[in-house]
Amino acid sequence: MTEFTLLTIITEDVLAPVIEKEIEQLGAKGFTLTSVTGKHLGHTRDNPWEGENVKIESIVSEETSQKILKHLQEKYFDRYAMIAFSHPVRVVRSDHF
Amino acid sequence: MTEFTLLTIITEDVLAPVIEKEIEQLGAKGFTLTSVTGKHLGHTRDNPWEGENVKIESIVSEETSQKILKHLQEKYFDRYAMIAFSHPVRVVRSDHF
Amino acid sequence: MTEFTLLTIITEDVLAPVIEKEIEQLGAKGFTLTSVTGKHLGHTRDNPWEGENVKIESIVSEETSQKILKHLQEKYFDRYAMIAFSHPVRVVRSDHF
Amino acid sequence: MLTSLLSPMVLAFLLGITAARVKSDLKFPDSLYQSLTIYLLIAIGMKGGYKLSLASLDEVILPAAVAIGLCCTIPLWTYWIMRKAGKFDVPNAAALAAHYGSVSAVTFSAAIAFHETLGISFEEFMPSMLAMMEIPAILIGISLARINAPSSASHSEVSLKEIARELIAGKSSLLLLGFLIIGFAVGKSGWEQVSPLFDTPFKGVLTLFLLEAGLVAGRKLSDLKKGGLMIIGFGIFFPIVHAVLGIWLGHLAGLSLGGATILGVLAASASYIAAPAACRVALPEANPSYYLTAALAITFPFNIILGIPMYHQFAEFLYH
Amino acid sequence: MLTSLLSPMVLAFLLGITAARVKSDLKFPDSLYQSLTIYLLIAIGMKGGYKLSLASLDEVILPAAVAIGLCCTIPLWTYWIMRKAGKFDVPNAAALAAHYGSVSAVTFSAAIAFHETLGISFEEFMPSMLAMMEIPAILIGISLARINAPSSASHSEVSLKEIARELIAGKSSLLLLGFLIIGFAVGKSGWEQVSPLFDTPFKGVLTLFLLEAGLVAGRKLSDLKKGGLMIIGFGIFFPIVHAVLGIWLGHLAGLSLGGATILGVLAASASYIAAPAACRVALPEANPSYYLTAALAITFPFNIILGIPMYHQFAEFLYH
Amino acid sequence: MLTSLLSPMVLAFLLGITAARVKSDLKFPDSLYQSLTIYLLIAIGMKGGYKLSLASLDEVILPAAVAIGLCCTIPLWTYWIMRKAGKFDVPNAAALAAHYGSVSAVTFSAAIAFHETLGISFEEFMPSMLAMMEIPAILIGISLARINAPSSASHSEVSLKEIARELIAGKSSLLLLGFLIIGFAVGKSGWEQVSPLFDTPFKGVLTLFLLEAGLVAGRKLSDLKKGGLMIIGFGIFFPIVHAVLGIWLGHLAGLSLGGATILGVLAASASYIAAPAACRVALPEANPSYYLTAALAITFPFNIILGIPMYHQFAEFLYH
Ligand SMILES: Nc1ncnc2c1ncn2[C@@H]1O[C@H](COP(=O)(O)O)[C@@H](O)[C@H]1O
Ligand SMILES: Nc1ncnc2c1ncn2[C@@H]1O[C@H](COP(=O)(O)O)[C@@H](O)[C@H]1O
Ligand SMILES: Nc1ncnc2c1ncn2[C@@H]1O[C@H](COP(=O)(O)O)[C@@H](O)[C@H]1O
Ligand code: NA
Ligand code: NA
Ligand code: NA
Repeated sequence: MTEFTLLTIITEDVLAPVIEKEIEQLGAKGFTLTSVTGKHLGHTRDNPWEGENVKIESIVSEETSQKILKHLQEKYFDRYAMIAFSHPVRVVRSDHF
Repeated sequence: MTEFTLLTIITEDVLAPVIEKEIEQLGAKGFTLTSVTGKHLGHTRDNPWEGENVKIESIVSEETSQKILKHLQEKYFDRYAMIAFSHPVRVVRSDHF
Repeated sequence: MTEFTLLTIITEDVLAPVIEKEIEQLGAKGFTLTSVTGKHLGHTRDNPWEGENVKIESIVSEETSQKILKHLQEKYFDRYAMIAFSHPVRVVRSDHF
Repeated sequence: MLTSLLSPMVLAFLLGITAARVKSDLKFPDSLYQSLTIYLLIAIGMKGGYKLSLASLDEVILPAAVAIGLCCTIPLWTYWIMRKAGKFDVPNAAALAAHYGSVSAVTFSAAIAFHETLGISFEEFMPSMLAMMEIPAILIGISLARINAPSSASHSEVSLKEIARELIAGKSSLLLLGFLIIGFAVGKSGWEQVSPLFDTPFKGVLTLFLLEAGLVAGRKLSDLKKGGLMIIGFGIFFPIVHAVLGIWLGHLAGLSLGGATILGVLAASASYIAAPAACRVALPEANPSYYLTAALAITFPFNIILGIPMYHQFAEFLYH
Repeated sequence: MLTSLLSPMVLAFLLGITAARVKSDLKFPDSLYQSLTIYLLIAIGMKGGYKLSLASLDEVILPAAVAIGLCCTIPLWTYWIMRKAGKFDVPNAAALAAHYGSVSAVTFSAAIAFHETLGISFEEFMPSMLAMMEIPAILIGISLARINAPSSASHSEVSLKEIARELIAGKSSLLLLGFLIIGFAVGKSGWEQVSPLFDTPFKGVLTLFLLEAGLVAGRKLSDLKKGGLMIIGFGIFFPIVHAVLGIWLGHLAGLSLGGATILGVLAASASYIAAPAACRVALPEANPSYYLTAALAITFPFNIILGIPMYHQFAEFLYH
Repeated sequence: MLTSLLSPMVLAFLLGITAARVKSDLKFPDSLYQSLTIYLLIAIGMKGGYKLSLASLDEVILPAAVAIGLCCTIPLWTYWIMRKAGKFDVPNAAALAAHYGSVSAVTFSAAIAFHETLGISFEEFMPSMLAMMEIPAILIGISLARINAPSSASHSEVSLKEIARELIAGKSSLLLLGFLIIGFAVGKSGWEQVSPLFDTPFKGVLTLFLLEAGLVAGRKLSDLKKGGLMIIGFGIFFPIVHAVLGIWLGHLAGLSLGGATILGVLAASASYIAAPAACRVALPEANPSYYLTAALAITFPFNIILGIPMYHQFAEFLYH
């Protein structure tokens, strides 16, 4: 078993298509998407009129993770509802990621 | 990148509104909600007649995490379907959490 | 708080019933299921005509985790869309898992 | 009776039970279940409100008094019998009392469809009885648990006032009462604007809903063992007694044969939308295996398949 | 006017607002909301296309010119007034301009239902105006922001062409335009095959949709404070001015009283499907609290409850 | 033929394909797709059952024998041709055989709508043929793979009996067969209770479903390259051959022109609900790119747009 990084991004659902494309360009070979709702400091995102959130999870090398985080920070963090975090995971087929 | 704790609570969906309020009172600045189904020792929770589960994830300081876990343990663990666990994550904007 | 392993399996939704049964037989006492969509190397799984994915999460002992991973690797990895990974988590009621 | 058994609704319900027993992968998406529930509550409420606007206060007042009386007293003796004869502890007896005192909108709809199919007339304001009977029994059931609870257990409890507030603002009573008022207010022209959605296809939607209800009831059947023979017995005994009582009181209150039967069905039915949710939050010590199994796997199928035609027979007997 | 207020749609909208204010747990599943949206857009488009196929080019050409004219100029003065009188910064003024220039399919549907209920005739090709007026204003709004933006801000921006492409391929315009064409092509026999789904129950579905709209608008009401008095004022001022203008120009273009009123409603309405999504992506600096609150919590309820009957009064006054 | 191309269903399907090609964000929520599927299967089954109850056994027996014969033999030669001419390996040839032997409920519905629109009568018990033809071919396809597989590959395989059980309890056959029986049992009065939901709006719902089908088929079109010319050729060759055969045998079995055409369509159609799910589990070595592309991106659109009117022409030719 090898160690990779599981990078999680939680953000506005309108951004999902753009972000998917960008993380692929930055080196992610795959990702998994979950529809979620959320709240931060009283601001709720839980209905389709005003917007919901999406959770994008991607298993990448630590290096790619850093690259993606840097990109998100520059382009999105001030202007959109978005958080991102990561932690190490052990994967089985390392050539897959 | 700073380390925080990602606390995950999986419990009955009827409890969601109460728990959200309580973890906010105990110091969580935000959380993310996912609709899930689950099973434990033969007991299935996967339809709206009998109830489904909800996963509440919140990135908090380790201290807040402990406080929330203690609260949940006292108030809910014997009487409701509920599990809770945590692990460290690296986040980017530490002032956000 | 005790350490257990959170094992995550992301795979095709048609497989979900079989895998649930098998991980229970291999020692998992419970699991949680989330409907997700995903993409890997250009191959998208995001609609009910062609199939979506399911995320199965189970908190187990490290030993059980290894046993399940071995089983999945033998039976499914070549032939189905499937990834699996794990990381340690701290749980509260250790007799529960 | 055969006519009733051979209705599309009852057959769809039986198909649902069968599907669950043979472990079919047939499953309604949650949002379909929720959408059907929203539809049924709006449709029942709105038609009832419109019909209520055509009735005179005189006609309604006595049946309404009887309906309120029923749903406030049923939980009392249900609790008492469950404690004494059933040997249930306080929270479980109270939860069962809440469920049997409250009512089931789907059982009600099946009774309406039964009468319409057989061409038996009934007071069309009956949905307003449904709306009135939903909440009081739940509050009474929860109060019974509070009053009889050992004082130590109350430390983290939700206040009764809070529960009352949540029940009244809860989706089922909000939709029922809200659309009862809307139906009352809009008059004939308003009703005709929406009846192609909320009236014409009603029985078809009910058929869908009962298919799903059958799927869930069928899965619950495997819990019968856990509940025990006791639960099966009570799950049939209470509806019969309550139906007889409801029909008899409905007769006294001047309802027609059809109206009295439907009041009997309301008394006989057990809630499985509002009551389980409220009890889960307010009476966590009560075991859902008891109240859900009783309401969902015994009383509900019993009423849908055998109860309604039986109650109708009884009403025939009483009225002729 | 009372007739209008007592329609099932308006009452369902008010019930939704009430439910949100009393913090009811009533919630439509997302997929129900999306399904209702798909239904409404298809139904509006298809009926409009079919009716358009019955009209002559002569009848349509002038009203179409006026409609395009309106949706291309409304964003210009809205932007200007928001900048000068409202003191909004460039992105916020531009986003508001995009919203008020574009149109709301649900407000349009409510206006149609209003006219049908009162038995007032109107040009049945009006849905084609709705389809034409949706996108141009959004592009103009976004362009206004680009032109007036300090050049430094443009580093990571999506190109206008890309936005135009996405808007035209976007679900609301694709369904509206696509089914406008389909309705136009299929003729009477084709339309009659699908009208039991897309026409007969339309007002019932609209009632459901407005219940959900009320839930969301009601929740948004708590944001009014953040938006401030300014937003409330503009949210009522703009629709009135645009409605008057639309009705007057519709009159000049030869529309009937009903047709002109509906054009006025289109001008008065603010988009909350296509515009918010486009602005969120293309104008991230604009604050949704402003444009969503204005469009959803002020202009939308105002039009549904008071605006439509008022605009009708004004048209009556102008035409007689 | 133009009439057929200009039906709302076919145009909605083309719009869906277009939307997918221009990368529209139009997307049906999953639960809407699932709800529409449940609706279609119930509606087809129930109406078919009701009509079957009006037919005599004599009329049904020969067509039923032909239908069973077709769905049991089609997979045999399909497998053989795919192996020999197509050079496909065992699992892929078997999976294709399963798909082409089984049937598509939506293609069937489109054929029904085609005939109703043109006013051509047909035996109304045809849905019972659909129900019979769904499963056998899938089991035969999977058996072919088992028989011809190198013995080593079988270590972790699901047993054929288990697969048969799952197919019969599977949602599509359970709903079709279940409601066929319900429709058969309820008679005229029962059918009329639910026909406002399951019959009147049927073509509208089919239009919605074909829009979604077009979206998926359109996206699949980009996989044509992977499948290769071979797949395109077979995807058009098989339905034509099977249709001709079905119509000819239907003629011999005494079906009317319309009935024979519909039997031809059933033979020509390829499953994309039950078969893909079953093959994915039972034949994991088969590549979905082949069978899904063939069934979904070639045969399905071909049948909907060109096939049905062509087969009708052929039947006209055969019968006159
Ligand atoms: N502390 C947190 N823990 C978990 N999720 C969070 C937290 N803060 C924010 N989120 C999620 O991230 C989304 C965007 O947050 P924000 O950028 O603060 O608007 C929220 O809607 C939540 O879904
Ligand atoms: N070992 C486990 N791994 C993952 N999820 C679990 C596990 N045990 C329980 N759960 C989830 O927690 C819910 C409540 O569990 P319980 O409190 O045991 O009824 C279940 O319905 C599952 O969704
Ligand atoms: N690098 C990755 N990160 C996150 N999820 C992934 C990754 N690769 C694959 N997946 C998920 O696993 C599913 C199956 O992948 P595959 O077996 O490659 O077809 C995909 O559809 C995704 O949902
Ligand atoms: Na009752
Ligand atoms: Na406008
Ligand atoms: Na076939």
